[in-house]
Amino acid sequence: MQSPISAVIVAAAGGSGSGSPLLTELAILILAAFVGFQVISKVPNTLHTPLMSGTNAIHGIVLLGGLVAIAHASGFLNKFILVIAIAFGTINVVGGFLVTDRMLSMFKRKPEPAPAPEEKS
Amino acid sequence: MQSPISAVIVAAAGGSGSGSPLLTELAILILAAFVGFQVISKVPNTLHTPLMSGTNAIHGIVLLGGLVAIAHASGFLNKFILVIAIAFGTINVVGGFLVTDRMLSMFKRKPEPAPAPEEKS
Amino acid sequence: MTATVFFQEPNFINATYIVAFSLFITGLAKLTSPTTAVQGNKIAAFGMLIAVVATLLNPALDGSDFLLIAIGLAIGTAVGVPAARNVKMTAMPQMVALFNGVGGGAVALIAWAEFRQSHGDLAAELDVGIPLVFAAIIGSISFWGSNIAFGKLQGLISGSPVKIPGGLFVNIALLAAAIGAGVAILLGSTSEGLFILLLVSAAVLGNLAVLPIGGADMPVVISTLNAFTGLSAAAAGIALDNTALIVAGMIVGASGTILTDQMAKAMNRSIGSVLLGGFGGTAPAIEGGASETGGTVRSTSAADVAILMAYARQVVVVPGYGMAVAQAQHAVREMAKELERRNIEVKYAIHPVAGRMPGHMNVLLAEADVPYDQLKEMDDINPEFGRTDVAIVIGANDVTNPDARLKPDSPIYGMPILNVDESKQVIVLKRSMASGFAGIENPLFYDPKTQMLFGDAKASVSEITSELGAL
Amino acid sequence: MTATVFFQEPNFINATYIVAFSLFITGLAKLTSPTTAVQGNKIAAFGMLIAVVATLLNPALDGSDFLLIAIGLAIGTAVGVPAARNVKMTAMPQMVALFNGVGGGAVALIAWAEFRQSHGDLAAELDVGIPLVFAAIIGSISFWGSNIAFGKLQGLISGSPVKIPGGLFVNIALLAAAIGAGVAILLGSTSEGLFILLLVSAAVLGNLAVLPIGGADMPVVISTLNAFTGLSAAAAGIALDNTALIVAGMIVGASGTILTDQMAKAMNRSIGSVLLGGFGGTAPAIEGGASETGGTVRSTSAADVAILMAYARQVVVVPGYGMAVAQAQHAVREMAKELERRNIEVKYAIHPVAGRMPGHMNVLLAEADVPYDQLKEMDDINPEFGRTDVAIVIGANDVTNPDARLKPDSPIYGMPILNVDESKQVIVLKRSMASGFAGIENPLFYDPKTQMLFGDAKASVSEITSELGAL
Ligand SMILES: NC(=O)c1ccc[n+]([C@@H]2O[C@H](COP(=O)([O-])OP(=O)(O)OC[C@H]3O[C@@H](n4cnc5c(N)ncnc54)[C@H](OP(=O)(O)O)[C@@H]3O)[C@@H](O)[C@H]2O)c1
Ligand SMILES: NC(=O)c1ccc[n+]([C@@H]2O[C@H](COP(=O)([O-])OP(=O)(O)OC[C@H]3O[C@@H](n4cnc5c(N)ncnc54)[C@H](OP(=O)(O)O)[C@@H]3O)[C@@H](O)[C@H]2O)c1
Repeated sequence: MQSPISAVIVAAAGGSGSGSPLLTELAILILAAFVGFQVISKVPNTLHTPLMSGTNAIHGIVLLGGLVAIAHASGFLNKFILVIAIAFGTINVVGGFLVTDRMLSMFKRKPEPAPAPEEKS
Repeated sequence: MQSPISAVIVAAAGGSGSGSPLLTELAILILAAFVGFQVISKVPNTLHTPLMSGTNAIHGIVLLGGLVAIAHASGFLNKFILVIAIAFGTINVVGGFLVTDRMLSMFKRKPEPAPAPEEKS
Repeated sequence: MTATVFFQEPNFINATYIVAFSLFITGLAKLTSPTTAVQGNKIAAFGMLIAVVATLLNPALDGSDFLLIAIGLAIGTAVGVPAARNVKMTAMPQMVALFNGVGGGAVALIAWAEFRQSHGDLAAELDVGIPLVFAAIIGSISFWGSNIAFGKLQGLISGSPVKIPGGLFVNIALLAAAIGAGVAILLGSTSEGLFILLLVSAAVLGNLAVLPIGGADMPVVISTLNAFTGLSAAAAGIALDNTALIVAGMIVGASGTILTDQMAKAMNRSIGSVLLGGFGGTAPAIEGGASETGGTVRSTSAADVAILMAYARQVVVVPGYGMAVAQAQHAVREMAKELERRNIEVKYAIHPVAGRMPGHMNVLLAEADVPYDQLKEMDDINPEFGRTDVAIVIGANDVTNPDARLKPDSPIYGMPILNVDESKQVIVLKRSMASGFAGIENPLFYDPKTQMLFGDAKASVSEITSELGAL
Repeated sequence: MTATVFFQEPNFINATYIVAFSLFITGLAKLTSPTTAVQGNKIAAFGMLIAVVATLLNPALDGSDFLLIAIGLAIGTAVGVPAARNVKMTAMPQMVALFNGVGGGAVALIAWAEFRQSHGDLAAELDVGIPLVFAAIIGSISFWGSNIAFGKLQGLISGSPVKIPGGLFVNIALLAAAIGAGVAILLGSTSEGLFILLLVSAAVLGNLAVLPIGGADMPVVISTLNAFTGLSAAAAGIALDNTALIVAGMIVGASGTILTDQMAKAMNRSIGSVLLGGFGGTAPAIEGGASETGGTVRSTSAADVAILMAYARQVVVVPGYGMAVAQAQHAVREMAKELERRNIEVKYAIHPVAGRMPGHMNVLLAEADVPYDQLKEMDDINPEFGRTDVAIVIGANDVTNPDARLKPDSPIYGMPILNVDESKQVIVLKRSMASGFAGIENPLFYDPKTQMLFGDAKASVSEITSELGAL
């Protein structure tokens, strides 16, 4: 797998290309935080409650953690714990998205009174 | 370096924890694109020219590429190419930030006529 | 079988995760406008679906795993779907608390299972061990804290602050115990007892931290715990090397933090003072005694209110927490229709923290089919009160309190309020002279322009509507 | 020496990169407001500094490397600093083009050096090889394209479109050649000739793609190439496994794309039609002949303009590309001061694409110390023209053309314009009846309310100012 070029690069960087995977994950983490801040700071007050429940649904992604972990789990108790975790995660996901959808679909779509805000301003 | 826990996880994921480094970099790339879109779409028209030159300065980061590459470069021509690359990158960085600063510092800071926009709206 | 093998490759699964989190971000971005919000939520849900499906492609899953997963998914769906379908709009805060809690619980359980699976050996690889310990502590706090918040809002536990002897000191000790156990594990201990101590300390901390906070402050608490669950999910993602968890968890962590901050700011309080507790519950203590202090109060009847409104040109409805309690939103919509039939202009003045959640009033009124262009935000409606004939305050209190503008020593001084007192006539619908969430007097009720219509908001509004019809 | 060793660890260097790109993002976010923009730029520059310093900690660098690096840095600084210090504000577009070009050139050179260093063996590891080939092609296009753009704007090359025989076909063939060479290399060829063919095809493509585009369209081109350089930097980052390059490059790629789109939109054209060329250069062709078509033109003198303005209550200045050409911004500021001394209200109407870069007018007027709260954006000033006594158009043309509102077959129909024709009197300062960038007639000049003051804008404005002083 080590071609001349990557060997050279890795050597140059002092042993490991982009540092430990932990650092790469840290980079991802920080970028995600910026995305979160940027996207959410644009949400109008009106939508705060649906937003709260929408983001709430998104952290139901922990369900994936249960699915990944159960693949390598052994023993009754471990599996049992993870089934509960999966059930919890599912409640979080399914309930969260459904309830958000219910709330949002109640916002009546009427033509906005003011002309659509100018894109360039 | 392989502890029991990571061995188990890696096995479970089918050979490699978070896939190839390329995919991790792809994730970073896409997050960066979202950040770029989100941040920049908020910039008012007035600041477009300084913005253009500011982002221009930021891609002067290629200078780093030259610095990394010269460490493992051998032979006159390779080193020569990289010295030019470094010079180019430096022009991009130094010139870009300076000129942006010049432009921006000309924007007179007077109290805004309208009350500061409501944070929550 | 080559196709299956390709789909089961970790690279394919991880590429799918990138697509999934891109969909989350796109969906959230679309939540910024009411016209695209429904679609945004669906996009995010679709992202979740493909993330789950991709994870199920993992070749390490065998038949018995799938059985267990099916059981878990079935239980979760059986609980989650009816809960989400049947919850009343007024009960949203506690529903969100519940969903948030189970998310945190899932993180804590996964961390526990991973600990057991590694036979307690977290010390060997700290970049897995540290996030796992963090996830366990935060997840456990979030689970128990959210449950208490749910209990308080649902009325299962007393909404008023429960004073804990020792208070802050006990909480710090519990946190220290949880962290201490975590550090011991990371330094090499493989004792499961320690891990359980960690989970239990965090659990007790979650309980004790939320119990002393008044029921009315719960939304801020839930929002904080929402951010916590997000962060714990991100930590679990680092431990499990799962990009989807890292990105999605962190986005929620960041957004929950902003939301908490905005809610606290709109209430003119610091997050710290909310979380240290006590404030939200002083209201009941004053309740009943409030009417004794100075000023005269004019009480009126539904018939008089109907006449007053029938001759108005513009009526502004100012809803508050009481409308949610009385579930009067549909009755309010009926009243507005009756007014509009008479060519009277009706607007709704929505204070950002009216009710008990940001946007609480918007959601309730949207449920009652009030078009959202009639809902005016505070900054838009405040200049209007001067030319408003009748402002009808339905179960709102603090958000109309002029002391916030006028009395520097008032606890809510500086909070932006609806300037209801500038309109020509003010009608206040509430059951008594009791104070609202902040537990303070409201001089608006003693204003000569103000008339009180005592009684449950829903009953009073319906009565006004029928009086209007009879005119 | 332990400390040095710690700092030289790749983990430390990479952690620094994370800090660096966080500073870039924070800096860019602060560019959203004029009050924080200066600080934002400094924050981003600081991020760059620590990224460079961290990279220099790389233990693989030896003494001779440092010498070479020092030479490179010195040359770059010696060229970049004076260029940035001395450039005139009116020459900003070409300066940005130049800085952008060298960035792209650096990427292409790095890719070339890496190719040579690997002895041409890019096939073995495609996740390095593919981004490297991409970086080489895009970097080379960006370098040469930017240089042509610079040449056109600086007047070194004719600004009018240079027709290339074969046009689009030749460009497609060049792109195919570059990609073909890249694919051959990725499939296993180690011939350096192929790589040079790749660079040269891309270089010729860069030249030929930009040559046919009129000088006035260059900002859109530069913005596109800016995005290109960003993307090529990100690709180089993937090849070199460098997070800082990936993130920073991609952010610029995304922002350049948005900016290009906004510029094209504001000009009511598609990016495609700009990049396919030809349009921007039709202006000179019509020049001189424009005044022949119908309508009468009233010419006036500086003294008359001064009297007209002296009795106005509100004067709106409408600057355009001609103000930039004449460098009349300081003279305009003087005139405005003279008017303000007489208690006449002066506002500036800034069209988003007046001049040849977005924000061009803002930068020029800021240079002349005009406070930015007097600069009104199009949507804010348009309702004002109705109550404006005198609108003085200084070297603007297309952005005031009423045909955009009224004549559906006009090439600029649909473009939002400044409704100068609604004010009571219009004064137009330009040198002739020649058309502007879009190469079309402007009926405003034939409007009975309009008077033309012919001559160089700077001279005309100065004359008006001295007439005003003499009144
Ligand atoms: N929105 C948020 O995000 C949020 C979160 C946490 C805290 N808060 C706080 O909550 C408060 C919100 O202000 P608010 O004006 O909406 O509410 P409020 O100040 O809490 O007052 C609600 C009033 O409604 C009346 N009420 C209760 N049940 C009723 C019924 N069935 N029929 C008629 N009236 C009824 C109560 O008086 P009676 O008992 O006399 O009927 C009470 O005074 C603010 O202090 C805010 O800071 C808001
Ligand atoms: N801002 C951007 O981002 C951007 C980018 C690319 C293209 N564009 C395009 O550029 C145009 C900008 O409109 P604009 O109204 O600012 O400019 P314009 O339509 O190009 O007109 C400029 C006018 O200034 C006059 N002028 C030139 N030199 C002069 C001098 N020394 N003294 C006095 N007058 C002088 C010219 O007339 P005489 O020759 O008769 O003096 C010309 O008609 C739009 O069509 C826009 O789409 C803008």
